[in-house]
Amino acid sequence: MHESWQQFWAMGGYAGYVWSSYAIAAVVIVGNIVAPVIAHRQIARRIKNEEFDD
Amino acid sequence: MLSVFWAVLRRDLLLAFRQRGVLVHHLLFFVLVVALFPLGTGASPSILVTVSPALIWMSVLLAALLSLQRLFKPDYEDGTLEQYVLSPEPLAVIALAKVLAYWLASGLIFVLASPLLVLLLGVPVGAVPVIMASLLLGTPTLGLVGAIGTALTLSLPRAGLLLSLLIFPLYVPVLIFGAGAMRAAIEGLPAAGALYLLAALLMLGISTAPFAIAAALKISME
Amino acid sequence: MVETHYASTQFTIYLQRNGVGVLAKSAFMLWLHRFGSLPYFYRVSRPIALALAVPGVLLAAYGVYGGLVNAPVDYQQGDAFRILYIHVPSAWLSLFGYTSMAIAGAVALVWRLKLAEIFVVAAAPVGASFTFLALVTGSIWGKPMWGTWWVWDARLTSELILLFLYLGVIALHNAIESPRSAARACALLSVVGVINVPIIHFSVEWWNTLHQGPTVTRFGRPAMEMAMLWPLLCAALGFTLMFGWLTLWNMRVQLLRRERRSRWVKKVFSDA
Amino acid sequence: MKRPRLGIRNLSCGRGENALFQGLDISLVGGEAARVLGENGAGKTTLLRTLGGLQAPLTGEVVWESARDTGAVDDPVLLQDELCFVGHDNALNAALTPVENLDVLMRLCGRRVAPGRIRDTLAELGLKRLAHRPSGRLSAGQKRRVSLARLWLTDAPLWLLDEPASALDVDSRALLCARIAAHVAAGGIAVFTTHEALTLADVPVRSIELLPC
Repeated sequence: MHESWQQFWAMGGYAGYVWSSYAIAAVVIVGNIVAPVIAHRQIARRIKNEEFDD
Repeated sequence: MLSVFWAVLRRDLLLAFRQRGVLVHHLLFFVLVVALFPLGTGASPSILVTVSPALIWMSVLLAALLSLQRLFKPDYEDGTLEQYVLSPEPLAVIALAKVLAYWLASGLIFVLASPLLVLLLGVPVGAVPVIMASLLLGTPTLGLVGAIGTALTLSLPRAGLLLSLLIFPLYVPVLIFGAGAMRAAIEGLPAAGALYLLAALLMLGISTAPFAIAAALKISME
Repeated sequence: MVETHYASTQFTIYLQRNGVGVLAKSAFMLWLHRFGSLPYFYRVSRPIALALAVPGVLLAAYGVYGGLVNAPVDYQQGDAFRILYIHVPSAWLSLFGYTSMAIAGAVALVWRLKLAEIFVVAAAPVGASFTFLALVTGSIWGKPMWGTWWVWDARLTSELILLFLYLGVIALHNAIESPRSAARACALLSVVGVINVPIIHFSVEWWNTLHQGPTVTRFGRPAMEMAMLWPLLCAALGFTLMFGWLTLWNMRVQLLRRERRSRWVKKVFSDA
Repeated sequence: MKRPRLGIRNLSCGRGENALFQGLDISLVGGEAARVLGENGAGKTTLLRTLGGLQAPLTGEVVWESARDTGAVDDPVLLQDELCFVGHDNALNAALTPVENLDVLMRLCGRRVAPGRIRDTLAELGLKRLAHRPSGRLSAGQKRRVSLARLWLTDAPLWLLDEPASALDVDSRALLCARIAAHVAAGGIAVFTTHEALTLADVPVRSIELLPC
């Protein structure tokens, strides 16, 4: 229950701790989403280009 | 089943005896790590006694890591491992025999050498029996668990660092209870609880690890 | 002694040997077999991933919103407790992920099910990253609460060792060249690891009570208010669904990597 | 007496994911030898390892029907009890003598052989003076002969031999051929790969051709 936006961002003096936690979490989750998508694209391209045909 | 167990045990002990130079190296490694430590911390007796449980157990862990790498490697390289897998007897029995031979040739030596080393570190004589008992109960478990790791990394040419990553987390309970028993003995507290827990871990290891080792060997052979 | 070598490589043999007496079991096997069909899995995994992603993200977002905005300030911890809305779900996922890997690993070893092997390999990096997240957020939360970034508290130490177990699986997979052996080795390692997880936790707790004088947490655990608890549960459920989504995508990549030379993969990509 | 049979049905094998050969169908009965043909890398060793049960096939099955077993015919169970497998590697530890090595190898197959008999067999193969020397000091051909001595000590009906004649001189090769022929003539089965010419007198030798897929 925050009275104002300013208060919300201040997190009762714990802003650094709270927001850095959430930032790291966002980075980890986005990384987990992006990595397989990139890897999938890469391997799909290599299969289409027939790079694995001996 | 028993006859294969004895045959493999006898073979590996014979090999250990023929290559006894290697055993001396393991022992020297153990002694050197312990002997060099005071040079790093300073020779204050109180510090040495306090850290001695960690020191002894960490050097046992490192020595086990180094020696375990060769547990199945020669057999893998010369084709004997194929014959183990093809034996009509269960592979787990053969694996247990190999770990027992390994322990008799290396772990037992650490147990026998430990009194000398802990006395060097200034540990009271009264604590020595408990320390030996903890090593006696703990080192076979290290061999059993480590054998799973070394069997999994068998096909890799250089597995040393990977092996440490695989097995050190699994060694945590032995390290805790082993060093715990030792510390309790040094402080004059009852150490029976920790020793019982070490014995329980050993029983669990003997009854389950051979099957895991056998499965790991088969995976590495494919 | 007789050893069965090719136990259950073929479903038909399984049926022949066991007859109709185990029909229920067989029905389960049939389902496994159908779902184990790789092209089928590749096709359906995409909509399934989407079906997990949408409610997962919504639930997690709702949980985090509830935790950050709606939940009242904790009278002891102030606003710092809002870190727990990612810490607790991450910590839950770290355990859930490893356990699911071990179950899949056991299935892979017993039935030689390729998808189960792939699951182990695919879940490891996701689980490891959430374990990492749990550790980092735990220590960030700990700084204002305990006055230090790290304490050798039983739960934190166990979590750290769990991270090492995850890293072991990932490293083993990277080290072994043959994808099949690598996946099977990881399956076995995760089974061995999961047996050890409770033992490790117990031993660390035992060690902790022995050496930690005063208790590390300054606060008791009063019953949580519903307004605080409810978002936490939503976040945990949302994270779990997201874990399934992310792991499915990893599985698709691993599957293509392993099957890249097979006819069905080529067909999928030549049609597209 | 019933004859043993080795059935191979729709077998495809490979290293890792890639099939080396597929759709292999053949049935061998006691009294038959089979030579595995194929180029380098066609999967000859892989086939022998699969037959022995060292690795699982990608598809298909291997059926072993024992002469003493009256049980189910189609069970894909291979009795390792009845197998003698001489692999690519000699399975000799360098620090053990030929006698010690052979003693352990025979015990692993569940057969205990008197040391005297091992010594006699080694003498037969011209290795009498080397019987108690560390195996590591033997030449490649001598090591191969020690490893092959198992064929004189075993009573297993199924032999799987991977390049048994590699590094052997002419005389030893003749001895080996005679031994395999005698085993097959007595109702056994031998499956082997070879680059050298191995002529087995008076027994049928079938060909297993591995075609790359």
